[in-house]
Amino acid sequence: MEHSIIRVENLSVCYHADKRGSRAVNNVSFCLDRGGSLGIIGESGSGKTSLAMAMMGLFKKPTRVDGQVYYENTDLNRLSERERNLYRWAKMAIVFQNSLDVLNPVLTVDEQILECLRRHTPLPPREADKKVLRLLKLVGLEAKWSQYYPHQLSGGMRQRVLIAMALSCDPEVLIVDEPTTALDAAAKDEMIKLLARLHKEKKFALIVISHEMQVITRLAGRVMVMYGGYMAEAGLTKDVLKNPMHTYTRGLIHASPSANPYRDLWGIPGEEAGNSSEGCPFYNRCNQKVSDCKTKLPRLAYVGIERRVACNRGGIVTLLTGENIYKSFSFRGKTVKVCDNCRMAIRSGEIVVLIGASGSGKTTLASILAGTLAADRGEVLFEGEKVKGNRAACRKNGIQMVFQDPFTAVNEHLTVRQAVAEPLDILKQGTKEDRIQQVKQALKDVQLPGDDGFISRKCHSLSGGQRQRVALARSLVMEPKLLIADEISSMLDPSTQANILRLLKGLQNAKGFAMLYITHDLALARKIADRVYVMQQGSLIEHGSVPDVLSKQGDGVAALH
Amino acid sequence: MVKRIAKRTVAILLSAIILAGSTGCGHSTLSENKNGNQDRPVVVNLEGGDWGYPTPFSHYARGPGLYKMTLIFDSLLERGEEGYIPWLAEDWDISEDGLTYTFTLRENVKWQDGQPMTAEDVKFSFEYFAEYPPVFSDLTVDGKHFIQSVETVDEKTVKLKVEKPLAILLGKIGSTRIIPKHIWEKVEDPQKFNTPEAVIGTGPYVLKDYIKEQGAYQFEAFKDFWGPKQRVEILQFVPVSDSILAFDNGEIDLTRITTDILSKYQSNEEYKVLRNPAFWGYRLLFNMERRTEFKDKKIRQAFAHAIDKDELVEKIAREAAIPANAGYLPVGHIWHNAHAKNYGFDIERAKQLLDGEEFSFKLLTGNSNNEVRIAELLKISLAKAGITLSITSTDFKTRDAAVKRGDYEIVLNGHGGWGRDADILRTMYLTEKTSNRSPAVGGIPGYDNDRINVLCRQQLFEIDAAKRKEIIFELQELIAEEIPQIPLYNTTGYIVFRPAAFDGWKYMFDHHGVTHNKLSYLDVRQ
Amino acid sequence: MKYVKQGMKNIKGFTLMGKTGMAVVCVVLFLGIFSDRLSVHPYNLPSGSAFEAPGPVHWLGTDDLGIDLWAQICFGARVSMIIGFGTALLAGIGGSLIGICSGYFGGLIDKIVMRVTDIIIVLPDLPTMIVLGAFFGPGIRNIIIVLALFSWTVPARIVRSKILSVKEEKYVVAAKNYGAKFWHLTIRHFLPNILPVVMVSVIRLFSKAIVAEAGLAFLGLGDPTSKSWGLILNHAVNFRGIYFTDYWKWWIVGPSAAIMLLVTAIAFICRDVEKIVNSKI
Amino acid sequence: MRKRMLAKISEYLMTLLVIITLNFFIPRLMPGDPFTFLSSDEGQVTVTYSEEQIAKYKAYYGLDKPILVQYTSYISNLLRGNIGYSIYYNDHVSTIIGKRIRWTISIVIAAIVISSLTGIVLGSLSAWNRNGVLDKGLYTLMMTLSEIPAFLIGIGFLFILAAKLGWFPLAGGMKSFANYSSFADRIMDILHHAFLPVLTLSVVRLGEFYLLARNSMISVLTKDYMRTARAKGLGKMRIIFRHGLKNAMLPIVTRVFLSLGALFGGAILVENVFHYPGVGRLMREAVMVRDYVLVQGIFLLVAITVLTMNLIADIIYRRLDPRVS
Repeated sequence: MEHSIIRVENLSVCYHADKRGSRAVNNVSFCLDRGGSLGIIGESGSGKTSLAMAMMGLFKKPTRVDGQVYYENTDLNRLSERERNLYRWAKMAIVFQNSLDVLNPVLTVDEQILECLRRHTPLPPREADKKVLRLLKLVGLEAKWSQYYPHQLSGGMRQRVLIAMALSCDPEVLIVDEPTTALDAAAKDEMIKLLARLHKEKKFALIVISHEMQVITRLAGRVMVMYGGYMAEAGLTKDVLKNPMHTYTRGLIHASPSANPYRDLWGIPGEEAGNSSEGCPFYNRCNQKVSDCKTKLPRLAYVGIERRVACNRGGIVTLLTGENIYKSFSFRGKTVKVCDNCRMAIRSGEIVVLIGASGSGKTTLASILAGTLAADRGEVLFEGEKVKGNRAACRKNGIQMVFQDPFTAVNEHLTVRQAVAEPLDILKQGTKEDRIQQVKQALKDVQLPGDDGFISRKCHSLSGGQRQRVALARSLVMEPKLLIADEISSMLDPSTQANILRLLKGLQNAKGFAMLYITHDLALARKIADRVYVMQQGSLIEHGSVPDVLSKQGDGVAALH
Repeated sequence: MVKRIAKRTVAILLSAIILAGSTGCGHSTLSENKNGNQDRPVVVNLEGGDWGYPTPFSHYARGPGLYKMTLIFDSLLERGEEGYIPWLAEDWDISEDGLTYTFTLRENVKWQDGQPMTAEDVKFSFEYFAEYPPVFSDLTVDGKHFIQSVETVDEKTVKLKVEKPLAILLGKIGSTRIIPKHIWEKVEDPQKFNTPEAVIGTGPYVLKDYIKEQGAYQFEAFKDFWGPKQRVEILQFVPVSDSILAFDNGEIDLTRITTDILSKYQSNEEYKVLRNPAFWGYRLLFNMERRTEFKDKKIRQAFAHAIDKDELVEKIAREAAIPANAGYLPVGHIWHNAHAKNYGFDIERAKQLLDGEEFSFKLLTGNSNNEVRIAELLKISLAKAGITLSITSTDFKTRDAAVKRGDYEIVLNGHGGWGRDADILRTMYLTEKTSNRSPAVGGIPGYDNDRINVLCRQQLFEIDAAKRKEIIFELQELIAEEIPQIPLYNTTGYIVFRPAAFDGWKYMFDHHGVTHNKLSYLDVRQ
Repeated sequence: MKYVKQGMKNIKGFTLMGKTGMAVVCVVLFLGIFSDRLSVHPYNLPSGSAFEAPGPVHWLGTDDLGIDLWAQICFGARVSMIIGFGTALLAGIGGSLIGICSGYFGGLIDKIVMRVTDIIIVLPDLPTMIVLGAFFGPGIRNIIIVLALFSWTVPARIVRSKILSVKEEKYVVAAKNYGAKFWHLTIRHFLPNILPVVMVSVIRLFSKAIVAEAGLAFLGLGDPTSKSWGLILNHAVNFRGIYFTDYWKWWIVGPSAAIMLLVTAIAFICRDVEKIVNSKI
Repeated sequence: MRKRMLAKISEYLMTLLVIITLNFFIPRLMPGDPFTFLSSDEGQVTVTYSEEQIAKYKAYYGLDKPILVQYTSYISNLLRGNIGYSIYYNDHVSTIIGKRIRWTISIVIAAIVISSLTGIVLGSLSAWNRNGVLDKGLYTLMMTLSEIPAFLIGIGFLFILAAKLGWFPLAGGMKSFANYSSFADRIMDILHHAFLPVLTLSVVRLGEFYLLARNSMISVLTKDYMRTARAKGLGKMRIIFRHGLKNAMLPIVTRVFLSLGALFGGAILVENVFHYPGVGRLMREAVMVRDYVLVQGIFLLVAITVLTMNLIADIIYRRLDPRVS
């Protein structure tokens, strides 16, 4: 790491250290090469700005900062304020988040830039004056603005002034905090372009702090995801975006409009809970948590080249894998290969859409994965266990399947209560009251009335959509980790179909289960899928993220269009 | 910009403070060698205060401004320790009928601007004052100008004719200030005449400096003064915050002190203490129009019995006073009648007089410390006799206005002049039905006693002093019995001075202030 | 009730100084309320000879009339408290109402109110005091009215500026959209917002009034019969030559200590309240 | 812009007219008149005018006319720049005030400058070391100091520094009738006399400025631009003064000018204690003796000062804060 210009090791920030206050930054380490770039992303309150402040050494008592910030090989945190001032701005500058107060309201732009030059450079006054104007020009501001007061500038102009000010002493490291807040789309774009250009020209090491995926993707080669003061994941921006390893990262990506041009946006459910020092900070919101996570703090560990993730389960786990599945049916002597060497992996909390024309073997594959049909060859593993028979289905947190035909899915002679509670009754889960409670909750989840009148109705009096929802509720009472939905909406009218789909996606987001959704509808896939498998004549011919796969004009996909 | 100014101001202030500190040290050494030199002219410093430009027209009505003016302006007669003494007039004569006053003037009297003083000046002064009454105008009786005419008989004789033969005129004429004709004859608005010329008189002192805002006066002995040599070369009145502190610091040479600190000075050779005559006092006035109960003599007497004057003297005046006489004229007064009735403190007697009835009255007082304290004590002791007082205190102008309008039930009032000519009894107790005199000057609202009225008028016209004294004595006895108002106590007060600095302090026969007496500063022993 | 509870909770948040201040104020209140029972001697009658030094009989000595000073201070606590409370409440409530109207209605009313505050600042207090004295008769009430007259501008200005900012808040705009009238807005939205700042300025006014009353007494403008602390002090300070006697050691020190203790205590309470208020904003 | 200025000025003029009117009527509503003296201070004397004299004086000063006539003639005299002739003091009001005002102005300005500068420095120090020992100590001290009644402080200083230690003169504005050897001597003497009044006034005002400066500075210190300044690696002094104080100064400067406006009222207690020849004491005396003309004159002066200072405060604030235009 000799060539890295800035190296942060185990940096922690603790507010109100005297009163055992909260930690805003926890053991963060990273390094950055000369001219490199790093993005720091996270929701608000995740400690990004605190990290930047700590790097600049701007905290004062009672806030405590631990760990080291090495500039080249000097630990800045050990320097006195006076010595540290030699590094500030001259070596390492920061562009603070834009606010009305970020510039001193009673000093002109010129004065505020000039004082940096005066402090850190030996430039004679006249040269300094000229330099201010050059700097303003550099960030695209006219010279006249130098005589203005901050309140007379627009938000974008203020941002530019901040950048000009930060670059005034030609720092080696530039930290940019939320450079695009409060800017409109066009200005945002310009700002990103400006920063990218400056980075290229000036060759400083750039640290971009943002909660916007777009900013990070366009400005930073590497990215670090922060949650609750911890590093959740780090890696090359490309990789992380394409294949997030932390459930939090995935959530961020799902919530980012720029990463999801077609798909609906879904935020990460739940709020950040007060982070206790032990246990995974993301515990409350994670959809693949295990009991260990509550007590064990995950460490950031390498899971690949340049890729680290802090998860007790080593990143997003793969719930279900199907390896080399072969299945053929003999039909009038002819053997039809329905599944030909199919491989599939479904990770926790994601929606995988299996798409293909009718008769391409989708339902067969789904049945094999669910364990209702045995494969000829190959194996299906659910959470590392072999799926065989109903082993994965007959338990809570297992695999549940919802079928295509609503009318046959539910016994129409049963009451709603009986239908939904059936798996519970079978498994003899809890007392009667508990079951009714669970039934009611499940019905509520699927937006059916949970009152006594409704649950004692017979299923045959229900419409198709209602029956489908009852079926869904029946699956939900088992709290599945994987829900396989086989064309569940194809037999419904468009409106009901839309309702059911939204409901399903909402449930998935809220409950955090993974879903394998089988359909032949491309548009629908686009709306909900995290990943897509395309099946054609028993083979999975394509798979990947929606835009990737669907933009490829491969044969199989073309056929679907 | 602001910063630069601030910086400069800091510098200035800092230097100012440092310099002020250094003069602070210098000051004390300076003042030490003040006393040592005997050959130096005598300088006397007294408590100052702005009392106006010392001309007869523009000194202030309140306070000792009058006595600063008299240092400059002489009158025909002066008030000595025993009575009137010749001053600008060497001799005088009153005609048998009491209507003509002839004054023989002293020769070689010079104005402070070098001009000789003549009989013309005297004539002019009386005529001028008739047209423009000065602040202290004594040329009226009952508001009427009593001088009929003034003539100059020759260079040094002036003859005044008066309207009526009254007993009290000599003092009034004699104390009228004489002003230079050659200066004042052109003055049409004497109140606004405050050039240096306005303070030219024949008196022993010349006004050297007057700083109005500081309240500082400096008088210097007039070299060509006709009369006794001035013992004090320079007389200065300087501003003082607390006169006792100032005296202790040597800033002034005389001060009033209280009994509580008397011992500090009495035992010390360096100081001398004098007790003032009791010519200043408090009295309690009843408004008998407002509360007709007061027309009953018994109630007034009950009041007199229920008030513990000795307690007042002890607690409020801190023993520096004497209980006042029911007959009004205080003990030190030349015509004080010691046989007039006095009311001892006797609650039982008061209750008897009240016949078991209970009363409640409103007492109006000023807001000075002592008045409020007196009111408190009165309330306490009267309560024992069954009289409830509720006290209202206002600033003195409000109180005076209320007194003038008769808008009160009982009022507490304090003033000087108790040693003046016994004619004050007339101004105070006479009720004249014909004139609508203001109660300010005298009279007790709603009170009318024929005998008192008769005696009051009688003494005014009695030119024979011995006979007049008899009338006054009778009047005092009558007043004491009637007790239409209650004199409470007359302050004596103590003054202390440093004999080493100056020891010529003397009293006038009718006044309590040594510093007010211009004879104090003159060598009049021979 | 709710506010009382909240107030109690807030007192817990006081610093040590604030709690001490609170205790002092409580003690003074206690003195004022039970003044007649706390002292064996009457406050208005001599109970000893003049100028007795502090001792077992007269704890704080006696004054020139021989009245017990401890009794006077107890009773004076009542008078000073009444003056403080009266002025603070009158000026606080009146000023706040005027401030609300001025801030809310703006325009001409606002302009007039602002000019009136200008006038009040330059209005000569001495003659006004005397004029009011003539109208109302002198006394505590008069002093309270005058002090209130000269101090309502402070809360009025504070409230006005607060209202100006609250008025722009979206919830007020929304409430107005729903048709809320002035009174509704005042009670629902304005009062809770201004209450904390008003409280701070009322506490300020309280101690200002006590000190101002003492100052007026010193200038001879108080109500000399009221026996407030300022008056006791005034009597003492105006006693000629007091510095040369021993009397000042109890006669001046006693009431000045009482005044200073009370106002300092209030100042500390004020500081804590301000701190809490500011942390809430 | 011009129109707004005009509106503002006319507003001020209206206020001034109202004040002048109040100043005319309020003194005249006071009970008593300038010529009635029935009592005197203890040991003092007074001249009691006869009714005839009073009538003569009233006619002389025009006080016998109907009050509205008096009012209109007062206003018309004012417009001609004539503020009248004092009834009691027998001099032109302008002369009387003129002689006194410099004393008041100089001690008040000196006191405000000293107390505001000290207050700002101490307040900034306190804010910078917030919750430190220094801050807590200063805060407690100032809090207590600002609450002590002014006259007590004055009496304390008078007693200890002037009477007991004899460092300073007891009263007055300068040594009376001293022959100064040089101009510098004279200045020294004036400063020496002014020291205690200025000190008292400064101590009285100090707490206020300190608290204001501290609060203002604390709120400024939490502002984003202060963080920016620190991040820029600027020197501590530059951060405190250039960035912090310049912002924190805004309310302080306003207060300084408003305090200057309250000049005469503020000095009254101190002038009384030290018998300083200022306007404050004159005002009290004028009220006491019902010298209507002088009372009007002084209050007019007070009103004009306050309004002018308000105006200046307004203007300076606009100058200092570019956000207000």
